[in-house]
Amino acid sequence: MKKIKAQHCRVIQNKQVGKNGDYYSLKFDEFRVSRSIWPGNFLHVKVTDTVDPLFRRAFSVADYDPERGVLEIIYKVVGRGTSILSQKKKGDRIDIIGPLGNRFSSPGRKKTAVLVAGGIGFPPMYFLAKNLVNRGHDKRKILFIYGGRSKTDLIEMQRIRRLGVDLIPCTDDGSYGFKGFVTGALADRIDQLDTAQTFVWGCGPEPMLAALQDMALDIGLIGEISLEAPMPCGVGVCLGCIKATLDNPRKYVRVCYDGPVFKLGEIKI
Amino acid sequence: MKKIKAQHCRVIQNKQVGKNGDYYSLKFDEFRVSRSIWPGNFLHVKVTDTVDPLFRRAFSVADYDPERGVLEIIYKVVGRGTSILSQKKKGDRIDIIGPLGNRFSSPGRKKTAVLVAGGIGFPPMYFLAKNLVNRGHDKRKILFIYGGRSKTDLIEMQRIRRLGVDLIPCTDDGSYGFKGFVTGALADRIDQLDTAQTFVWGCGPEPMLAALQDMALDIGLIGEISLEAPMPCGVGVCLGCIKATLDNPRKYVRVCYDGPVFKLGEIKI
Amino acid sequence: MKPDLQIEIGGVTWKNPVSVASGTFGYGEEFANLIDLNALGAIVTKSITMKERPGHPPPRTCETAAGMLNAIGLANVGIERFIDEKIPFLKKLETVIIVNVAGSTLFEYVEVCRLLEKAGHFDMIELNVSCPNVDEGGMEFGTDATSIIKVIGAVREVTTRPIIAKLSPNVTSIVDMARAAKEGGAVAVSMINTLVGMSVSIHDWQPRLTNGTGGLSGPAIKPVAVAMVHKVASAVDIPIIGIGGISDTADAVEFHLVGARGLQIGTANFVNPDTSMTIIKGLSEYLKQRKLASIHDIIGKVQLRS
Amino acid sequence: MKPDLQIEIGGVTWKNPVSVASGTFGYGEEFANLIDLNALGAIVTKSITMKERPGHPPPRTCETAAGMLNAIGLANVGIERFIDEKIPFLKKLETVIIVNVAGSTLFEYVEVCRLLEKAGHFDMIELNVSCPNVDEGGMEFGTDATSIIKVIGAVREVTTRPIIAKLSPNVTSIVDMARAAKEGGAVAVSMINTLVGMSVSIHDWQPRLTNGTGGLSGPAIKPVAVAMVHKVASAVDIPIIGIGGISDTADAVEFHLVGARGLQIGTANFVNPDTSMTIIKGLSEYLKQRKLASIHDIIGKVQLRS
Ligand SMILES: Cc1cc2nc3c(=O)[nH]c(=O)nc-3n(C[C@H](O)[C@H](O)[C@H](O)COP(=O)(O)OP(=O)(O)OC[C@H]3O[C@@H](n4cnc5c(N)ncnc54)[C@H](O)[C@@H]3O)c2cc1C
Ligand SMILES: Cc1cc2nc3c(=O)[nH]c(=O)nc-3n(C[C@H](O)[C@H](O)[C@H](O)COP(=O)(O)OP(=O)(O)OC[C@H]3O[C@@H](n4cnc5c(N)ncnc54)[C@H](O)[C@@H]3O)c2cc1C
Ligand SMILES: Cc1cc2nc3c(=O)[nH]c(=O)nc-3n(C[C@H](O)[C@H](O)[C@H](O)COP(=O)(O)O)c2cc1C
Ligand SMILES: Cc1cc2nc3c(=O)[nH]c(=O)nc-3n(C[C@H](O)[C@H](O)[C@H](O)COP(=O)(O)O)c2cc1C
Ligand code: FES
Ligand code: FES
Repeated sequence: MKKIKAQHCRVIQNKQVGKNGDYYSLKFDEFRVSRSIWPGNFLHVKVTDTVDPLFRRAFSVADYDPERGVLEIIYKVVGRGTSILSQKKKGDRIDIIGPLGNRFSSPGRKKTAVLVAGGIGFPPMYFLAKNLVNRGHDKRKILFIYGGRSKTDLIEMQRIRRLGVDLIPCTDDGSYGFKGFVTGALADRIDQLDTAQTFVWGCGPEPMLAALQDMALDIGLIGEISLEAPMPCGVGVCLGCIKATLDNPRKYVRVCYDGPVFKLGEIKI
Repeated sequence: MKKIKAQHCRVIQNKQVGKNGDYYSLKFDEFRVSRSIWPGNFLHVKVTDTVDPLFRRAFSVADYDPERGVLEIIYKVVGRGTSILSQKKKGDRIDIIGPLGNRFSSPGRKKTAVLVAGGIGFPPMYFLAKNLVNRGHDKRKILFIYGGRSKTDLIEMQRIRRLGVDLIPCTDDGSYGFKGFVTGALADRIDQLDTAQTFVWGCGPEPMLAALQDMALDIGLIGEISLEAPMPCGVGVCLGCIKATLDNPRKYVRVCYDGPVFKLGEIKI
Repeated sequence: MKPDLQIEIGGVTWKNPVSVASGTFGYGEEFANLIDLNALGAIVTKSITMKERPGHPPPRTCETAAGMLNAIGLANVGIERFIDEKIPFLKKLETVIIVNVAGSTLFEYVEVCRLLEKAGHFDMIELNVSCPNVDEGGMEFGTDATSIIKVIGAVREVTTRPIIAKLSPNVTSIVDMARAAKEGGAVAVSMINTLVGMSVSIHDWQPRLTNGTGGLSGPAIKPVAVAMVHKVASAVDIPIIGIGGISDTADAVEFHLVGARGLQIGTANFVNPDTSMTIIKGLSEYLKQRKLASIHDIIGKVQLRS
Repeated sequence: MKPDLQIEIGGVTWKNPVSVASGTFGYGEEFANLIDLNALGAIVTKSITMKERPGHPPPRTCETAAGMLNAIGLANVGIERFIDEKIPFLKKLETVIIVNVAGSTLFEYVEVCRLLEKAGHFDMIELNVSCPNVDEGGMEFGTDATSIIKVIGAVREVTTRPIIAKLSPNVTSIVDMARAAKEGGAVAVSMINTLVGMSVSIHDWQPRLTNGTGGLSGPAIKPVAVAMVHKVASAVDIPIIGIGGISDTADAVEFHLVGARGLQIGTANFVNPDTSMTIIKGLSEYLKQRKLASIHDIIGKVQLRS
């Protein structure tokens, strides 16, 4: 088996996406793939060669073009690491480990796939949607619910549209699409869905995931969510990125190694 | 009196100079001058906003255009700090404190000015030569001896030539100009100089300065040298950048605050 | 000619001085995808206690300037599951296996080591004495010479394996602790464990770690570790395994120079999982460049200025 | 409404909690070009000893990961020149002047303080007890509670000025040292001084500092300092002046939250000479944003998780 190693990849694009000003898409190549890359996987990125900040930062794979060997992450500038990352220029090298973590499972083509993305939960949901489409999942059976605070927080809408899936944009302030939370939009649609034949995925801020999980448990929806936690190692050894399980609040799982994808109903959010 | 403050200046150029590949010229503007800038002064530069590397790095002022408000430093990539600095691009901001340190003194126009520069000792010597010329010192009475290991280590020769001063390039390996050390070149010329009417300045590696000082003490030349030392603070308070005096090896001076310019014969090199 | 990296500690031969620090390498399995485990000089497991422990609630790590804090709270599978689930994997490896043992009572240390001894398939014990000593009112074993002597002595009764004492840096005189370890019968000391540290959020005024304080590790603490290793090497005749911020070959050489025979890589495993591999290669290179035949040609060779 | 930054320590009022750490601010003069000295809460001088000291030969500082080592060796002008040359400048300032005093014998501390008292024109004494105690065989005053009590007690006999004891972090229990300081009669403790550290060049195998070891300071040590301040604040009823890696307003707030009443900025002065000015403004901003009237509304207000 090939070992997963840190690689110094070449940035081929690092540009703002969306109108909000905080979101970036970074593409790089010269990445040797040691194992297949799946939606749900993440990359662990060192944003400087210095020891400050010390740790890598985790970003979901947002897209992967196996032919050109190009990987993409989409990120929001929220702190020091992402702010340094946003300064990378074409031709710069960045140090990347991955793919890490588990992946979203394949529920079978018959099911209706509901993808719920909130804010910066967008990248893995986009990659998953694209992957479903590529693998021949009926586009009409892919519902993409995508929410943000305001219109400018919804990025790359064209890209989702191009997939041809059923898209419901939502904004908290009603400046675009459905006015309200993504879970509200889902609730609105739920009657039209055969819950037993539906599989839901979610990625986004914790309150959104908590609401989604509550709703799923309530009405018996099955599915998966992708979680975040600060990750010192990303490879399962430091025990720093833990979450408690819903059954047993003293039983912990590692987001990086046992996840980041977990079954709806598994984790205490 | 205006306070000397850290300023975030705008890089307007950061390009390699010379053929060796290690030398760069960095120009910046948007620098508010709090006190006049003189040859011998240095700038204290923070090369990152992070705490690694923690300290500023010192660079002599290599040129100053008061009209356009542009300052220049010329540096050689030798370690982490200078390597980070070499990655700055036009438009980036760098954090600079200065001008710091004392300056070369003015020996009077009648004197023959001998400037001895070795390797990366070039920048302050160039600035001094330019300043002498600008202040009307007879160009024929300015002798610029400039040495490097090999031809490619001599940078910006055109710029010195343009000043119209008497230039003696030297290389250790004889690949260009005088074959041998700068002090050798000076020794060759010394008979043509009236030592009592000569003022020597030197900047360069310590062995060169030591040889220059020995020679000066030997034949009774007066003058000044600019010294280097790692500088945690650059403002005279940490007592880290000290050198011992020649008279008393237990008496220390601060290179940053009492210098970096010292009289020939003052410091134990 | 390939330089000789082999070292010996307490009668156990390591193929090279580079091992990994307890708590930064899991039980080895997770790293099987990332590096060649058999290339390591030794593997030190996460601290094992009597009972399985979930550890402290999250958050239990945070980043600091050139370092990190952790208050994992000795999360581990407990000695029984360790023997059943982890030893089978470890015993297949061709490297020295060091089981790190922790406890809050003398009895716990002894019991864990007794069960380990029965199970077999490991080479050395590292005693993590930086735990509150419940018997003596909560003072750390590792900050009190008498406790160190006692706990090592007691463990020696139940094991044939050589014992390494892992020293806490949070003491006035680490030399006294090393002397106590030797007196107690340890074959080596490993040092340093983490420095006590704390970080508080100015947003919610809460400590960044649920536990309040945690252990500081990483490049930030390297100078402290180097000073302590040097001090013990100069004062006590016992092999030292150097730990604290080692992130590259230069750091490894630095620890050897001040007297460390073996090394453990900790926090750096998080940043670059193959740090240990890079260092093993790097040490070989370093010796080659200097035309030195063996790692022993640099151990303890620091040249103090007169 | 402007938040109230004023604090009081041992009967002396500081206009704000921000002062500068001994050895990182010279005798004040050098900073006159750089900042408004009168804006500071207090100024602490370089340690003064009986005789003028040139200090250790260079190199005596080096950079480490997010920190630095120094072994300046208490270079200072000595008490006589201090009184003649430095006090005249300091006495014109409108801020609290704290003279830091060091010694290697009890007698030296007392003599320096006696001469200072005669000269006058200063407000407080800070005793740097992290010096080898020659009388007691070289053990640091600061690592032994009895020495701390003794030296403070002896100095109190010769001065009317309030005494701050500057504590060393290189001890098993800093709480014991703070208790000793209180018992000896100190009005406050300032903490922490530097951690013992070392760095060795892998090129020439020599320590990077001529002296071998030095003191570690800067952002790297902040978590250690925060933990110690918190520990003392929780255990001993004495005002604390927090020191260790403070570089920005967030760091300052963090130290206040864990219980520091005053602050000293050290290494950060080297990186940004106007750090103290930025922090004074920043504290005011922070309080304003949170609608807090006084700095006392954050001091000691850390919220431990249950
Ligand atoms: C598996 C995984 C996948 C992720 N995918 C993406 C992605 O595709 N795009 C994207 O923009 N972000 C993603 N993140 C979040 C991203 O890692 C954090 O935003 C980033 O680490 C913040 O770094 P920083 O240095 O800019 O912020 P910091 O200065 O470190 O912190 C800023 C804020 O973010 C919080 N934070 C820090 N690290 C994390 C973290 N790992 N997870 C959650 N909160 C954190 C801090 O507590 C703080 O409030 C992902 C995280 C994980 C764990
Ligand atoms: C007053 C003054 C003026 C200077 N002017 C110039 C200039 O015009 N152009 C230029 O290229 N350089 C100049 N220097 C030297 C420059 O400051 C160093 O080369 C730089 O600090 C090295 O930083 P680094 O991080 O790249 O190297 P590091 O990784 O810090 O060190 C690389 C090597 O340089 C040595 N070193 C580090 N700092 C200094 C220092 N301040 N002085 C001498 N040696 C040091 C180290 O010991 C090491 O051997 C000047 C130094 C001083 C004190
Ligand atoms: C996340 C984490 C967990 C740790 N767990 C343990 C442990 O269980 N037992 C132990 O003896 N040391 C433990 N340590 C301490 C390390 O083994 C090591 O002594 C310390 O981190 C210093 O080395 P470093 O700077 O290279 O990380 C842990 C350290 C970290 C960072
Ligand atoms: C270069 C330097 C010199 C110092 N000199 C002294 C001194 O003379 N007396 C003293 O009590 N502390 C001295 N210190 C310690 C500082 O006052 C302070 O306690 C320590 O540096 C920690 O704070 P910091 O991390 O903010 O620098 C010195 C520190 C440095 C970096
Ligand atoms: S980040 Fe280390 S275990 Fe998950
Ligand atoms: S660099 Fe601090 S005194 Fe010169």
